[in-house]
Amino acid sequence: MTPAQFDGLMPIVILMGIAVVMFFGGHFLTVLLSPKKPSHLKSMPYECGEIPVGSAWSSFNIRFYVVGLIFIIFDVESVLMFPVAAIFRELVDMGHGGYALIIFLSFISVLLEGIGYCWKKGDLDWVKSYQVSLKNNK
Amino acid sequence: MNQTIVSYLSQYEFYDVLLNLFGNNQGLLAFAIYLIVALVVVGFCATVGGLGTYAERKISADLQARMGPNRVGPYGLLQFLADGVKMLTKEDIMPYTADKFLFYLAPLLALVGVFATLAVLPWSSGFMMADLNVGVFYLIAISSLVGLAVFLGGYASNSKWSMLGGMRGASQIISYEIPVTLSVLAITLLAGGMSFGTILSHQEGTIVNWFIFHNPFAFIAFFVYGIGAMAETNRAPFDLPEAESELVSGYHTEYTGLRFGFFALAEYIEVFVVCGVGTALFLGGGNLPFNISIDIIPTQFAQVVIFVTKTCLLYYVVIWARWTLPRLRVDQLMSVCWKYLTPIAIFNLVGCAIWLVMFNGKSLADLVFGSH
Amino acid sequence: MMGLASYLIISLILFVVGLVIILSRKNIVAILLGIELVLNAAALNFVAYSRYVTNNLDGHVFSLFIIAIAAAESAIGLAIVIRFFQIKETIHIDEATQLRN
Amino acid sequence: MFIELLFLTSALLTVGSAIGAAVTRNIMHSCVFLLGSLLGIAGLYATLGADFVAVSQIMVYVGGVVILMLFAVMLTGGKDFVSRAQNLLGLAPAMGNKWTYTIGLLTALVVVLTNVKLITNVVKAYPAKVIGNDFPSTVNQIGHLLVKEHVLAFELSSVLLLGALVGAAIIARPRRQG
Repeated sequence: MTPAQFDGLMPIVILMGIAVVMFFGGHFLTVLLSPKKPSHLKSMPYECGEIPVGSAWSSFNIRFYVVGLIFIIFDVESVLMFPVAAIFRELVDMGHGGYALIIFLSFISVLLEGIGYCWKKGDLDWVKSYQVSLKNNK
Repeated sequence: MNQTIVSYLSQYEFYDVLLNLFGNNQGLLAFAIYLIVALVVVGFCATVGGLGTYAERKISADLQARMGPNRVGPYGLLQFLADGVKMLTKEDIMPYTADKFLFYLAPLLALVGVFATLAVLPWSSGFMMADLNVGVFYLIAISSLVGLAVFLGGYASNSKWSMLGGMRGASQIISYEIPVTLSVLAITLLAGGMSFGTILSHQEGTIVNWFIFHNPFAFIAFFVYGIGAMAETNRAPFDLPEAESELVSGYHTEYTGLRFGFFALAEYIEVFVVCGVGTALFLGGGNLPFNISIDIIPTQFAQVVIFVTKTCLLYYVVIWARWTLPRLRVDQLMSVCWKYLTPIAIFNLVGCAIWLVMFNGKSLADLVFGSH
Repeated sequence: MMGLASYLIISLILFVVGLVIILSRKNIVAILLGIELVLNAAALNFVAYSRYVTNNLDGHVFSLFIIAIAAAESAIGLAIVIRFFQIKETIHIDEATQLRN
Repeated sequence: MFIELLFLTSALLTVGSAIGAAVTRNIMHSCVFLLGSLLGIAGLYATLGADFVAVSQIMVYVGGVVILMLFAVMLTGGKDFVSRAQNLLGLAPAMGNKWTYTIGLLTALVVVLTNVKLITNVVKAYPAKVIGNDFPSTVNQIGHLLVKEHVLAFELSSVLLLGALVGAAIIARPRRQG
């Protein structure tokens, strides 16, 4: 990047600095202004009044992971597609529109097939994924 | 081509006066201007975030035919300042079983994630702070930090409610990021570039050149973006992670005092940023629907005013949707995203690509009116 | 100070720290974490060389593909870890000794 | 001048949180430290002028991989993730006895010596040019490269992602306790 363009990064760093300064300044103010009367009862996690039993960090159902998995695959897909999409119009004006379209559609259709597979196998639905997958995996 | 505020101001003569004031060190002057503009933008967005809470209560009040807050200040306008002071003076409680380091870090991540997006928001063609040529893509990437902050906030406070809320909130935010990214991809196709400068410059002229009317697929992409953006900021019918009735306000149950204030501030500013991106991408932020030459007030300030009014209109729609639509269950939430929004978003993307190739880049209006 | 050597030194440190994490941790997820660090060190080298030595952008394309493959790899690795936990109730690396469960 | 500052902070952030990820015993903290070092590496990419790679690094790693790891830690028994292995002078969790460490030190010495020799050649060959060849905008050039020279890799990566998606979906599908 030309030196002038490096200055494009300056606002980002400044804004992040402002966020950090605001965060610690706010905490400094709360330490000054707010009352401090720690009591064991007050610092118990909220359980609608009962005494909390066991730790909350018990393991969870699997479907949270499947959502994250599908997200990351589509995330990487959109990362790879952004440069091609950015120059798509330029290619169309240069006359290679058909060529670019073939590349673009083949890239998307391969992944569309992936989501179709997950849909049919019942990975996308949230609750019934267990029963459906039992039926499919008989 | 990249028109940032520094390069915009450098056309004026007071810039050179400033330059030799700073011992003509170009970088230092740019730093000073950026610092001032950043403080102005952050102050403006914080007040808009605060007014958002006020507007929300006022609008929900008159939707339910009751009076919103009107005690503090004229018509209750200073209500958000009162909330701010209240946040400051509340005791800062941390559950003893919590994970201290992450409990402390989560609001900071949310704040940094949201403030970093302000750098790229296109207030007007001249007043953009950083016209990166990866503009829109950078905005989506940085706002995924908030999803992480939601998860860490939920995990760190070690209570079952906030843990569940954190997991659900993070999975909702990351799964609704896909339709938003795909519809933004459709717009980058049309604009032929990712920087807000090119996107805005392609939408000059009358209302017909806006991307929302460019072709039917872009029209649908606007609504997909709207729904995805509402879900990504945990608003409206998708606010299950912090649903009062079910998860006792989800991931920030255990946060009290100013930490909760930071989470709420980050959320409201993110709604404003998302509405601003919606206007910039689809509704030609800063460009008037009809091209009359306004030379009474300098065009830059007029564009900023137009951009802010359009964003507030979208903000009003978001608040309006909150108090009219029922809340979605978790499985409905996920199936809406994966079974309806993502396929439609991919259909729009493919449609835009085919439309561009078939009519080599001409919008619906050009075909109908046959101009350029 | 921002020459090619400083980037090489940073990626060397990242590589060594990633290796230490892989070797010294018992939790499989931590080992995957070490693998991420090693992959990032390699991607950083590509971009550094494309900046200071060659002047085309092949280094950038390479590191893009490294990021893509690392994401796919960590997705699969974490799926295996979760299956392993469902079978063996623990994700301690020393339990992973048999090829069949 | 601003660039040196950005380079210093992101380098410190990268190396510091990478070492933090190695040292902390709580797996969640080491995931968050990994997040810090990935953000630092994105900053390093920015100072190298690779703006698109920096943003895609943030998008894929920070928005995807780290969240996936946190989910995986939660799904695999969030209970026992403070690793109780005996640790090396209270710092990194240890593995093996003193012999492994002596051999490890020897190999580390050999590796570092060869690397230093390599780097000295590189330093002499390419002195630290302040701003060498700068690319106006990397996104369009990356796009052209992806469409022209690296088309095959572009298409194959979609097949690879499909394989990863289907494979991980099959593995992670809830089945009867097999």
